[in-house]
Amino acid sequence: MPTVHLRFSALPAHVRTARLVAATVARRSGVGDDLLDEVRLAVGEACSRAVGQHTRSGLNEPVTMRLLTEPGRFCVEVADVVPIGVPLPGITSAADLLDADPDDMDESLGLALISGLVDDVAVIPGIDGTVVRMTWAATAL
Amino acid sequence: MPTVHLRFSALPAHVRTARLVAATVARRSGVGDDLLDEVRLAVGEACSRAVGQHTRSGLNEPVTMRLLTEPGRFCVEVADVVPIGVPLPGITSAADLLDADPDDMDESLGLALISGLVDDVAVIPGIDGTVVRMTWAATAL
Amino acid sequence: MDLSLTTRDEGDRTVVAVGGEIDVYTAPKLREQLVDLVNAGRYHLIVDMEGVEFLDSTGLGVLVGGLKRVRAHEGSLRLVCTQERILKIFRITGLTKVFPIHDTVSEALTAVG
Amino acid sequence: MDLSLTTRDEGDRTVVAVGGEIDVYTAPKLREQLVDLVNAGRYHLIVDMEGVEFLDSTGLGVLVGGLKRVRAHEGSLRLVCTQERILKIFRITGLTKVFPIHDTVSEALTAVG
Ligand SMILES: Nc1ncnc2c1ncn2[C@@H]1O[C@H](COP(=O)(O)OP(=O)(O)O)[C@@H](O)[C@H]1O
Ligand SMILES: Nc1ncnc2c1ncn2[C@@H]1O[C@H](COP(=O)(O)OP(=O)(O)O)[C@@H](O)[C@H]1O
Repeated sequence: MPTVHLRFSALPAHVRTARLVAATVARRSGVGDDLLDEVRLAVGEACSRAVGQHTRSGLNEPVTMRLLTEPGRFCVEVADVVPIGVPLPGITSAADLLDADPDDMDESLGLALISGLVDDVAVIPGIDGTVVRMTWAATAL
Repeated sequence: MPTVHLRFSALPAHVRTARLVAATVARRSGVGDDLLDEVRLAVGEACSRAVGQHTRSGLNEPVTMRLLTEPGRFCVEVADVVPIGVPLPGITSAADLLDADPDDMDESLGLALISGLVDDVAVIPGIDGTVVRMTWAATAL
Repeated sequence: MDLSLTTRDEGDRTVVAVGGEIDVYTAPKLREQLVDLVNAGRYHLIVDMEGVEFLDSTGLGVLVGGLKRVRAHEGSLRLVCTQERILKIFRITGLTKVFPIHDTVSEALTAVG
Repeated sequence: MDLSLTTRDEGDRTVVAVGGEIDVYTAPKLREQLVDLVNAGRYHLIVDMEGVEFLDSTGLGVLVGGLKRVRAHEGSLRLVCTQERILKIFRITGLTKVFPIHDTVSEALTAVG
């Protein structure tokens, strides 16, 4: 199974690297050009979210991104290691956003973007961290 | 310590990804523009070598690249997991090259390039694989 | 690509032209710019997004933060954007309801309300 | 960037113009091209490297392999290259002693020996 794993310290600069790697491997895995912007954005959001979780929890451990190229699909998993996860902010409207704490707002906007952009997405909370899994169709090259 | 790890299946396409990641992080770590071509080439060689070792040994495990950004320097380690390592070919002249087995020739050319390009390089064989470690000067950004 | 920021005053309004990538890495620079403007008494901001190549949630968050700041002074924050892929990001997050979005800077300069 | 290959015959010589990156990923395409030419009876090859942006040891290996093949038919393999960063790679590996390297294609076309 052709696979790429990237682990990086929880720093914003590395989110750019993760985006670049995901888009490059996606393209090479046969994800359509029209979807690459979406991959770049969604992967960036998932990674920013994980970096934010680590930073807010004061964790030094790295964030992990796994890219799986399978026949017909390209799958990205971004995992943080924050045990329970900072609870999801209860932001449900634009008006709430304006009142929210900035970190909560970023987290809420990030998840809104991921779920609005990606058809096949799952946020899987676990006792050892949360995994965001996103899958795109890919024609075999 | 800001760090990026990349693990990838032993496929030539992923060597390109590794090159791209190393050059991106090197630039962001303050490695001079005049050295980036060298980083790209040397890291590609170290990764191609590791991919070749895994392929020749029939190993399915991934190759690992670690990037360490430290004050004043940028360090790249590329590790294979081939227990003893395919012994170094005894190629010492251009004439030998023309007689050599193609795999031996590639390995020999790759190591010649790494050692010719990079001032600070070490090839560290171990019972669980070989690590190629290369270090470049980096001005803090 | 990195972020580029250019500001110019037009009467009581200030146009901030943004170029490049507004993401988790560069958004702090944009935040700083907006905070500086508000601290300097500029409460009517127009952010020209036509040169933006990439925008993520952190960038959106900075724009919302800017809006909060100018509103505290009865100000306004208008966006100029015609790029479909950027507009899509505002639509998905419901922010088209929060920001007035204009097709051109001159439209934004003359807009009221 | 991917590899681009363009070939043209000039008398008994064939010029292969290479563009882009010759690396572990694309080198097999170049190898295939050289093998095809030799199988088609073209034994005097000129590889024009002026459009090459990246060259690694796998690419070098393919060129050496091509040289072995044409030599088996008393042929020749000449390179055209003036890019310092590419020439450096041939120098470091001692291959400047193995390949005749020319400044222009026309020089390579008229070279003897
Ligand atoms: N990690 C990365 N993620 C995405 N793009 C990158 C990355 N690194 C470099 N790039 C690309 O390289 C160019 C400049 O990147 P950037 O790191 O912003 O450079 P600078 O700091 O010199 O402005 C852009 O085209 C950008 O897309
Ligand atoms: N993994 C990578 N390593 C290095 N460069 C890459 C990588 N992926 C993409 N690029 C850059 O993207 C461009 C095209 O890359 P490539 O994968 O060869 O594209 P294509 O297959 O469309 O020719 C080039 O500018 C190249 O430098």
